[in-house]
Amino acid sequence: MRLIQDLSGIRTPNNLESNVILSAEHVSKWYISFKRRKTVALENVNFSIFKGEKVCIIGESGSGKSTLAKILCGLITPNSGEVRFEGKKLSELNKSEKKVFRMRVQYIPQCPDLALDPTWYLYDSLAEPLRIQKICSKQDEFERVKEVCERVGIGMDQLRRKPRNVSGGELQRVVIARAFILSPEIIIADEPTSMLDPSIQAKIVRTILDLQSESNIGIVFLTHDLELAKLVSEKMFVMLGGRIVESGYTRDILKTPLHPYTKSLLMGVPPKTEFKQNSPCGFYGECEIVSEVCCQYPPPESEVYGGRKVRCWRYA
Amino acid sequence: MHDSRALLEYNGIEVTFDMGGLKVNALRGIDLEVYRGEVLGIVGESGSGKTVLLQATLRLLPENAKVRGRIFYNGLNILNIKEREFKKILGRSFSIIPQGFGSLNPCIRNWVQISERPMEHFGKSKEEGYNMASDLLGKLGVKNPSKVAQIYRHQISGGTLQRVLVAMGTSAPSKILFVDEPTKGLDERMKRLVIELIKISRKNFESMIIVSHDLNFLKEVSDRICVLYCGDLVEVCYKREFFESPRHPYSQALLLSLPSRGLLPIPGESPSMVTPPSGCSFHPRCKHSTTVCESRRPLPFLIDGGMVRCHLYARD
Amino acid sequence: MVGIKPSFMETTGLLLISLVLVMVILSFVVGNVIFYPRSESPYSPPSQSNLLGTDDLGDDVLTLIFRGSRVSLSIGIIGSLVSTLIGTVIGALSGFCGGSLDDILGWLTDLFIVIPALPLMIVLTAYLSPSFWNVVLVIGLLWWPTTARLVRARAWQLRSSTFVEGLIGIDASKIYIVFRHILPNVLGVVLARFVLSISHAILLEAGLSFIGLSDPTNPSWGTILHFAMTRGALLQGAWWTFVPPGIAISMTSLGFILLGMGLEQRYRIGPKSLEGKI
Amino acid sequence: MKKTYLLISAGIIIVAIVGVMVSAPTGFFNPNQTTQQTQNVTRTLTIGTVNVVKTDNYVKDYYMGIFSACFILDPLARVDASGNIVPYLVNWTTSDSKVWRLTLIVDTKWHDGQRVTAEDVAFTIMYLKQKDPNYATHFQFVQSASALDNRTVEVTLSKEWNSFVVGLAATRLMPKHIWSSVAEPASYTGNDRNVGCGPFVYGGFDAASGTMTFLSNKDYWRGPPNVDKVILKMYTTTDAMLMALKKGDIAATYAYAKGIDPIYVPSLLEDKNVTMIILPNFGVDNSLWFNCMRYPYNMTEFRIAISYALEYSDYVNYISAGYAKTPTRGWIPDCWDYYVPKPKLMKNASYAGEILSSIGFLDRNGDGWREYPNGTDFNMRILARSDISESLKLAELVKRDLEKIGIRTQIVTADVSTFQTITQNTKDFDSAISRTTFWGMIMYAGAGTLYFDNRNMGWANVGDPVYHSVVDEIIKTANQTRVRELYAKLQDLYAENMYAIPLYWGKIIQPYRSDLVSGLVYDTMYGILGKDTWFSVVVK
Repeated sequence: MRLIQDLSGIRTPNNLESNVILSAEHVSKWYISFKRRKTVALENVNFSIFKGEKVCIIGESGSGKSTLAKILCGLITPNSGEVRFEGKKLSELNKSEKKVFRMRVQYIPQCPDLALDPTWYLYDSLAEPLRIQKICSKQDEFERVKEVCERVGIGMDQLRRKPRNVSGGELQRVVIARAFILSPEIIIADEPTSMLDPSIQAKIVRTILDLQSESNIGIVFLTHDLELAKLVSEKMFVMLGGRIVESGYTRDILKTPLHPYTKSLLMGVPPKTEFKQNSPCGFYGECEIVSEVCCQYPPPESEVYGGRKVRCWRYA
Repeated sequence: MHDSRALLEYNGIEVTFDMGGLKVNALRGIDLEVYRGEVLGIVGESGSGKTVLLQATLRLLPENAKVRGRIFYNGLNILNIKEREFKKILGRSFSIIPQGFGSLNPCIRNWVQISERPMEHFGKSKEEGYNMASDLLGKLGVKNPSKVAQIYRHQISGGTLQRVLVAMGTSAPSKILFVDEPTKGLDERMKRLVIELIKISRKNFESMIIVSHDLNFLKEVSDRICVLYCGDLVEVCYKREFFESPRHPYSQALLLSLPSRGLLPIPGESPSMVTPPSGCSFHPRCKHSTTVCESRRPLPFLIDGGMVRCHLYARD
Repeated sequence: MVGIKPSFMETTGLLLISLVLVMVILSFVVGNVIFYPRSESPYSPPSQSNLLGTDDLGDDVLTLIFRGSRVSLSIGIIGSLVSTLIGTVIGALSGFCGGSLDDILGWLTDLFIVIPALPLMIVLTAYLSPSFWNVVLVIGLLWWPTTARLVRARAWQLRSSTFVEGLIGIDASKIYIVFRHILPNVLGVVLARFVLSISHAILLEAGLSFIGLSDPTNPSWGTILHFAMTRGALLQGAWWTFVPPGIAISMTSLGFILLGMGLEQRYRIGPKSLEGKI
Repeated sequence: MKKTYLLISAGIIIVAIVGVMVSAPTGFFNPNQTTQQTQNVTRTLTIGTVNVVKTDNYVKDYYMGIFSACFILDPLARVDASGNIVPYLVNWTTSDSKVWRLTLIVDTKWHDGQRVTAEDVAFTIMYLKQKDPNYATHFQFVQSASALDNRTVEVTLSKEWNSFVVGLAATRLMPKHIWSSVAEPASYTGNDRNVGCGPFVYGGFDAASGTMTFLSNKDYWRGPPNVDKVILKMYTTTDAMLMALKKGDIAATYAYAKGIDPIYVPSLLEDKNVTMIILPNFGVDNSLWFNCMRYPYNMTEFRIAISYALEYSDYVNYISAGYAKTPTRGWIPDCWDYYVPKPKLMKNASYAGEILSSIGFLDRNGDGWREYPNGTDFNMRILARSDISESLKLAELVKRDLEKIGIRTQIVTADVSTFQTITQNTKDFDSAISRTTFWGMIMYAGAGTLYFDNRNMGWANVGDPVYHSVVDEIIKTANQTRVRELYAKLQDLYAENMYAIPLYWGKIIQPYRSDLVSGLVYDTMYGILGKDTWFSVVVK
C-alpha cells in the first residue's frame, strides 16, 4: 500500500529539462523486408525520462515498445531521429562516453531463459559486467556480487549452477541483479514478468521496485498489464502501431483515458477482426468514432493539458 | 465408485518420469471428477503438474513417463484401452484448443485446418467442411468468414488468428473440450477476446477443462476451480468460493499476489519436483505451518462439496 | 547432463573406437619388438608365428596394422581437429558478425563446398609432397566447410538471442562475445561434427595413401593397402595383406560415425528440452 | 546475388563441357592407314604395358618416344646381343674420332612415300641436339652435321669422342620434310607427326581406353613384318596387366628396359601357358648412391663401412624374390664382356662398426645412435622414388640395416621429376636409391660413367681427379684393347672407393603366352619390341 501512496506525490522539481537523462527525439525505425516492403516499427516517437522517474510503456505485442526499449539502450540504431543520453547524442558519443552510457543504462529482457549464456555459471554471468567494464578487483567483485545478490534475494550457492538448473523466477532475479550490479541510472525492463507465473511476478516486480526506491534510479517498465502499470509507474506512455498515442501521468490516464484505444484497453473490449491494413491511424479499423480525416492523414500529437499528450484527430 | 454426475473421473493418478535412474513424481495421486455441464479450471504454477494431467488424459506424455491409476470416461477406463480405440474416443469425444499460433500449419488453408477433424472423424465432405468452417468463423465474430477461410495463417491478424484457433478446437461436436493455457503470452485485449470466444463455444460441449495460471481469466470462464501445487491437488471448490474465501493457504497467497490484490509475493521459493518438501509440500512457505505439516502429508478433506488438502481443516 | 545414458549408437561407436585405442596402445608395447623380417620368404600365409601372415618384406602384418593404427588415428584426429577449428572460427565469425564479412566468408565456404575436394586433395598432396603433416594440412584445409555451415547457423541463431543482446548492452566487444560466448555454445555441435569428421579424415587419409600419396616411412592402413596393391599381393592371393587393413579402416570410421551421429542426435535435441518438461 | 551464382555455375558447366569435347580422343585418325589392309586374315598381336602414354607426340612423351622407336621409326644404329653398337640404317667411319662420316646403307622410303636421304640424317642429328633436351647428352660434342651427298653425312665433333656411335643407336631418324618447319616439336599436333620409316605405320591412339594401334609397313626395307597389326594396351597397374595376361587378353607384357617385378613370378608360374624369358640385366637393378661431395659421404672409409652393414641376401629374397644375385664390389654386372671378377659384397656388421668408430662416428651420449665426430647428432637421409614401391621397400630394408649399426636413418621420398632435379641438378641429398638401364650404362664413356661423373648426370657426384682422368681417356681412345683395360681400371676404382653400392644384380623377366605367340627375340635395348622380333614372330 506504501507504493500507491508513493505514486501520488509528483515531484515537480524533477521535471526540468536539465534533469532529463535519456530521451528519444523523433525516432523512427523501419525494416526493409525481403520484397522491399517497408515495415514500420516506430514512427516519430518522442520520449524522455527524468532522473529517478518510474515510467511505463503500455502496448500490445507488435506495438513497437520493445523496439523503442532497445533503441533507448542503444542496442538498435534508429533510421532517423536521435537518442540523447544526458543531453549528448548517442551517435556522437566517443568510446569512453559510450562505456559510461553502457554502464548507466541497463536492459532487462523479457524472457529469462536465454538472457544468460546457458554454458556459463551464474556467478560468472553475474560478474561479467564488472569484468568487461574493468571497474573492480577480484575481491571487490565478489563483494559486489554478494551485495547485489542479497538485495535481489538469491543465495550465493545458487550462483554455482548453470541457467538450466534454476527456475525461471530465480533466473529472472539473476538477470535483474546483473542489470543492477553496475549501479545504473536507468533500468529498462522489457515485460520482465510476462513469461512467469503470477506468484513469481509479484516477487520480481517487488524486487525491482525495492531496488529502485533504494537507489533512486529511473525505471522504464514495459508491459501490457494495466493493473501492473498502475502499481509501478508515475508516468505512462501508450503505444499503438509504432506511435505513442497517449502519454501523461498514470493516474490521470487510468482515470480519464482520452484516446479511444486506451479506452478500449481499460474497458476490456476485445479486438475486432479485420485484415491487417496500413491506415494512417493505427486504431482506424477498430475505432468507434471515426471521421473522414482518420483514414487520410496520420493524427498529430496534441497536448490536451499539463503534460497530457494525445495523438487523435478528436483532440487536434 | 462411479459418480453418475461425472463425465470424466480421475482416480488416483500418479505420473512418474524416469530421468535416467532419477524418478520424478510429477503427479501424486489425483482424485478428481469433471461433472457434466461444467467448466473446470485447473490452476497451478508452471511445474505444478497441470499440463502433465492434461497430457496424461490425452496420452501425450513422453516415453519416459509412467502413469498409474485410472481415468474413467463414461465409465470406461481410458488408460486401459488399446491405442486404436483411444484414437476413436480422441477423435469423436475430446476436442483440444491448442496453445499458441504455432500449431497452425502455415501451408494449409484455414478452413482445412478448422474442418480437418470433422472431415476425418465425422465423415464430412469437403464442401460441408468448408461451409462449416466459414459458419463457425462467422459465429466467432469474424467479419468476412468465407474469405478468411480461404487464406493462410500469415495473411490474417492476431485477433482473427485467435478465432481460427478456437474454431479449430470447436469444429467437431465433441463431449469435452480441453484448453491448454489459452492466454499465455497474450495481451489484455486478446485475453478478453479469448474469454468471449470460450463463452460462445461453451454451449457446444458438455464439459470443458481449462488449464491456466491466469486467475483473472479463470474467474471469467470457469465454474469450478482446482488448484495444483507440486503435483498435489490442494483445493477444489466453486469459483465464487475460491475468489471470495479460499481455504487452502496456498490459494490465499496466490490470490494476494495478483496486482489487483496488492502484488504480495508468496514467501519462499517454488518447490523442486525432484526433491519435493516432506509432509505437506506447501509447508515451507505456509504461515500456518506446524510440525504436523512437516512430517505428514495431509489427507483430502471434503468441505461443502469442495475439497481441501490441509491439516488446518483436518484438525477441526 | 544428469543421467542421460549413452545411446546404442554411441555405445557401439565407443566400443569400436576403444578397440582401436587398444591397438594403438598395444602397438607401443609389442610393435617394436616384432617389427623385423621374420619369415624367410615374402607373403607367407597366416601361421602360428605370424597370425596374419607376412607382407612382401616378410614383416608381420598384424604388427603393421597395429603400427598403422597410430598413423591412421592420429592423422584422422589431427586432420579433423584442424578442419573443425577452421570451420568453427569461420562459422562463428561469419554467423555472428554478419554483414559483408558473412558474405565473404559465406562465399568462401560455398566455394570450398562446390570444389570437388578429393581430386583437389590428390593434386595438392602430390604437389606438396606427401608427408604426415601435409596430409593433415590438406585434410584440414579442405574439409572445413560443412562444419563452418553448421556453426554459422548456430551462431546466427545465438546472435539474435537475448543474452547476446545483453552483452552488447554492457559494452562487450564482438571478439569477446564470439570467443567467450558463441563458441562455448556451439561446442556441442562442434564436438559431434569433430567426431564425425574424424571418420571422414581417416577415410580420406586411407584414400590418399592408397593411391600412394602418403608418407611411406610411416605406414598407415592405407599405405599397407597401397603396397599390397603395387607389390603383387592381389595377384598372389595374399589376402591377409589387404583384407585386415580394409576391415580396420572401415571399423574405425564406422566407430566414429556412430559416435558422431549419437552425439549429433543428443545435441540436436539439446539438453534443455530433455530436462525441461515435467 | 542468386543470379550471379547461377551465371557463374552455368559458365563453369559450359567450360567443362567444351573442355571435355576438345580434349576427347582424336584417336584412330590417320590418313595413311587405309591402303594397308589387303590380307583376309589379319595377324594381330596384342601387347600389354604399364608404360602409359599420355599424348602421342614422341618428342614430348617419353614412352611415346620408346614405342615410336620400336614401331614407327628406325634407329641409325643398333645394339647387338653382347652390347656392341652395330650399323642399322647407317655405317660410320672415322680417322681421328672427331670427324665422323655416316653412310646410309639401306634404300628405304618414309610412310608417306618420300625417299629417305642423307639430308634426313643430318637434319635429325642437328634438330634433336637443338630441340630435344633428351639428346643434349648424346650429341653434346656435336658441332655440325651436313649431307655431303644423297648417302653420306659428315659430323664434326668438338673433341675426340668414341662413344658418339652410342648416340646413333638412340637416334630415331626423323623426316626432314615434315619437321624442318616445326619450331616447337613438343607441341606439334600435325597429322603427319607420326610418319616414320619403321616396320609399322602409326594406327592411332585412344587415350580413354589406353590402346594404341600399329599396322604393318608392307614396304619396309627388310620386308613386311610377320604381323599385320600390333595393339598396345596400357595398364596403370602391373596387377591388372598380369591378370589380362593370365586371361589371354594380351599375348605378352612389355616394360622398357625392364621385365616384370620378380615378386609376380610365383603366381605366373602357376599358369602353364605363360612362359618367361629370363635374361641378364645389363643395368644395375638398384644401387645406393652416395653424394660423394658431401661430408661424411665423401669419406671412402665411411662408404665402405656402409657396404659392410647391408644384408644383401634380404634384397635378393624380398625385393626380387630370388631372381637376382648378390653383386660384387666392382659394381658392373657380370653379364658385360669387360666384367672383372671382384669379391662379393657381404655383410660384416661388426667390421662396419669398427670402421665407423675409427673415423670418429661413435655413440657418445649412449642413446644408441652414432654421432658426428664433433658430437652432434648424425642422421643419414636416403632419397627414394615415391612412385616406385620397390624403391621404397628397398630403402626401408637399407634403413633397418643401417639402424642396426647405429646410424640414424631417414627416408626422404620424391616423385620422378623432383628426384631427377635433386640428383642431377641441386645435389641436395645424402644418398639415393635408384636403378640404371642398359642404355645409361653405355652412354657417355660407358660402364656407368654417366651416373658417376659429376661432370655429367653424376648421381654419385664423383669429382675424383683419378676417376675423371680415366673417363677422359676412354672418351679419347679408339683402341678397343686399351678401352677394356680402362674399364677394368674403372671397376678397380668402383671396388676401392664404393661411390655407389650395388644392392642386387637382377634379371629381366619377360613373360608371354606361348599359346598365343612364339618367336619373340630379345633385344638388349628395346626388349621384345626390338626390330628382329617382327621377322621371326609367329602369331597363333
